Amino acid sequence: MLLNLNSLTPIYIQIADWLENEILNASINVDEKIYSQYQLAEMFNINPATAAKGLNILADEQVLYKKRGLGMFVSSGAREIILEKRKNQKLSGMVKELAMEAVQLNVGEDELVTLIKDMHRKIKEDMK
Amino acid sequence: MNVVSCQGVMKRYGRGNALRNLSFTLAENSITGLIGRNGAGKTTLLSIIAGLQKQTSGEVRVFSENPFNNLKVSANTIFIHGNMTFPAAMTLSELLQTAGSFYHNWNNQLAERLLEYFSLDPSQNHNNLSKGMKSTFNMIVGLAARCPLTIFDEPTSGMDAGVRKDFYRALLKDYIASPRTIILSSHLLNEVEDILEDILLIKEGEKCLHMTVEDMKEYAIGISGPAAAVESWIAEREIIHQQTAGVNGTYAVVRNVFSEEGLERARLQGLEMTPVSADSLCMYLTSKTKGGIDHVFS
Amino acid sequence: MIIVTFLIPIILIAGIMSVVMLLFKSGQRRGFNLGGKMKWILGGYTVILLIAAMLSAVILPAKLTSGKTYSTEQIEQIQDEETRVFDEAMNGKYDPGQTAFNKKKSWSLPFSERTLTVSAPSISVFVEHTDHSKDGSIEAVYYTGKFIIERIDVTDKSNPIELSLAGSDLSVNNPIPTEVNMGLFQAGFAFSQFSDGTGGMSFDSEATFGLGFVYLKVPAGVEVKGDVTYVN
Amino acid sequence: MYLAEVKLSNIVKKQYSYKLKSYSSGFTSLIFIQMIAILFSFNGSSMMGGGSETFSYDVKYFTGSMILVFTMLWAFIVGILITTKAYRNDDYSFVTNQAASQYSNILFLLSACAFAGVTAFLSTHLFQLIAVFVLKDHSFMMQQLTVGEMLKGLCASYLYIFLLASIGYFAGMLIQFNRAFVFILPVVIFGLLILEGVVTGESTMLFKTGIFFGDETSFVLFAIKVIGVSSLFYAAASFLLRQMEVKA
Repeated sequence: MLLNLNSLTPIYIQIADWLENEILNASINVDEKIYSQYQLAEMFNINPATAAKGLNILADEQVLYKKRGLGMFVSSGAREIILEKRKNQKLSGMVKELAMEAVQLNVGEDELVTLIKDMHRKIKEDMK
Repeated sequence: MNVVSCQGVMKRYGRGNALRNLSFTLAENSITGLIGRNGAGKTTLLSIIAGLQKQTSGEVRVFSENPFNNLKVSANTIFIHGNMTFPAAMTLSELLQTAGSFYHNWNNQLAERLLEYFSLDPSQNHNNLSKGMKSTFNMIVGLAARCPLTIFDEPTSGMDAGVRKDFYRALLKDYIASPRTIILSSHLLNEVEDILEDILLIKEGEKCLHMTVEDMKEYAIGISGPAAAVESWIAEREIIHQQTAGVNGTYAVVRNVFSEEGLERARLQGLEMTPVSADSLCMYLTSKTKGGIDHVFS
Repeated sequence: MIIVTFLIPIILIAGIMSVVMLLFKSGQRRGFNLGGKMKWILGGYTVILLIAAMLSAVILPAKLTSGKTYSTEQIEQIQDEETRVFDEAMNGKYDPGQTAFNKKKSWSLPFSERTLTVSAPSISVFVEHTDHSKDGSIEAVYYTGKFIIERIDVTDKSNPIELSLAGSDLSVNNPIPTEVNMGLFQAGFAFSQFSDGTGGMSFDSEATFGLGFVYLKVPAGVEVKGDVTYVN
Repeated sequence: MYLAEVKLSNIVKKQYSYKLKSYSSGFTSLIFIQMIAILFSFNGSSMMGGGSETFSYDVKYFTGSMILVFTMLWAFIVGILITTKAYRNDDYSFVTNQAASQYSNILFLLSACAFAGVTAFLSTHLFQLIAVFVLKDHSFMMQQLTVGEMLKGLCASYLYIFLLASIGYFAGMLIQFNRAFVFILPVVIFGLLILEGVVTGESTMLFKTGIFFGDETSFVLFAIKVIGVSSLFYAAASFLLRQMEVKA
């Protein structure tokens, strides 16, 4: 993955997102050691302090836990925490933007729901 | 521990002041970007930190010592700058060898591999190098010295884009391999911002901002929309920059002190909120007037 | 005048300075790419100089005019001794064992006349009568004092007088003029400053030309006419 | 954070060997100058002749003085040159401070002058060797020196050369301190000489300065004079250096 350095999202958030994805798609499993700030810095060509900030966000959310002197490891409930967070924050945020856009475009409530339902069905079919 | 600390530093040249009342500290093992326009006093400040020049007043401490004419500071600091000279009579490999004799942590293998990577002929004389190649060589010396305090003043001047990219990558990798305190001065922030931890922004010899890069990205917010709406919104706020945009439109940059709800309401009023990149913010903060170049023509 | 005398060294110094600066700077700043070759150039130069110094130590002594040098006191002594011997001879007393004058050339001339007329316009002639056993020949010896230039003995360089006997007339003529071009290697001022005698910056330019005379041994019965001095 | 502890003597040593390498091209000018001096020496420093009717002579003095004087001038210029910004700033590309720069400069001048002194001495022999082959109609004689005189002379040559280097170093530092000295120094020196000449009818100032060293027949006193005066110049130069900064 390449970071989008010009994106509105801060780099450390992008790092945290990327790590979450790695956990979700099981590249890193529970109780496995996650990348260090230096590895991340090298991978993404960023300052290690920025990378550390991304790691610390996940640690604060208890996706990761620290082992003194050994680094950070994936918590047992990591997947659930991430999914929950994404549902709450990301999804509701996106829905909000979607709704605002719909209001501006004069799209009715039913029409919007239908659009969402269709898209949901289509993606599910594609993934199969 | 603070590697560098400055308290009320002032430097006077003749009648003008190159630095005024500058105070800041730099922590150990960090990469700080010293950003400012040409003539802001970057080189003067770095010269004082490196012990080449003496401040007119104020206190400077490097490794808890006064850096001017200080052998210990000199031995633990390397200052790579544009006016750096090496004797023409010596070949590059002789120069590397000499550098190795001076610097305690010198990594000769790194120096030789970088020399090879950047296709510099070790038997060549420093004199015969082009401006960009000189910068490249100086940079190699600066990296391989692995000094606890490493200072690069506009290190990439004359380098082509590819070499610049390689340099910043090399700097980061070697920093990770051997953490130290690095100060990197540049007037082009966007080129270096990813590898920086902190930014020290100076304007006309004074400190403007000193914070982490991430904080800086959230420091300000850009608002654009119809002139009247923007004007009313930004009234009584700290305006950093303001310019006209399109017909009857205004783009303004203000301190980001808004809550989520506040921003929400603004959006509903048809105003567009955009983040301000660190690079643009530095440009706005260091410009002479709030309106930029347009001010001249208004 | 003063300004002119100043001008010459100033121009010289300025010239040298600019040459050195040019070389020094071009070597340093521009592509006067000596670098590694420097070692060889400097080493080569030193080796050439060392060889030259060794050669000169070997060759020079052979090439140099071998001459004895005298100190100022010695020169004075020599001069005093010459004067003493010469004065005594003028007073009729010649010491055959003297060492102040050296035999430069001698002639043995067959002679059977009763009188000898000597013409010697510019040189003293001393005459000694020998016993009859030496009848039939005249012995003539040219003695010369020391020629000293710059405290160096150059007596060898001088030519002897010309002597010719025609009948009873003996004429003594001046030697063929000798012209000597001498080159004197002096050590630099830093060397002469601490060597004995001569001061650092002064020159000792004295030349001494020894007297010369002809000593004639004439058989007892021969009468000698002319401007001569009888001795013993 | 590990900080390297350094000793001044150690850095002086490193700066010194760095200077030996980096200033080496300055020696080409020494070779050049000594070659020129050899050519000039052929002129013979003074000539005198004379003689009697039957014996005339012509003496030319060939001395090593010309080579020595040229070498002294070289040292003077080298002294000036190493104070210039380009050379001074080379020190600061690596570890140094003012004391280390100053001491390594003095060490460099000491060794450069030693090399210059020895080559000047050897050049004199080279000249003599060439002279006996080129001037064939001359009879050559040599002022004979004892080994002691030779050694004393060699040391004295070295001291003379070093004295000039010290003067040059001080003059150069003065010029670096304030550019105006480029004009002030020659004007004052030559001005005084000419003024003295005009006022008193003769210029003895330079001569008197010369005999302070040149008329000293005691080698020990001479050495003390040279070392003392040189030290004064270095002390003054180091005072000036302390007022200077390095411009990056």
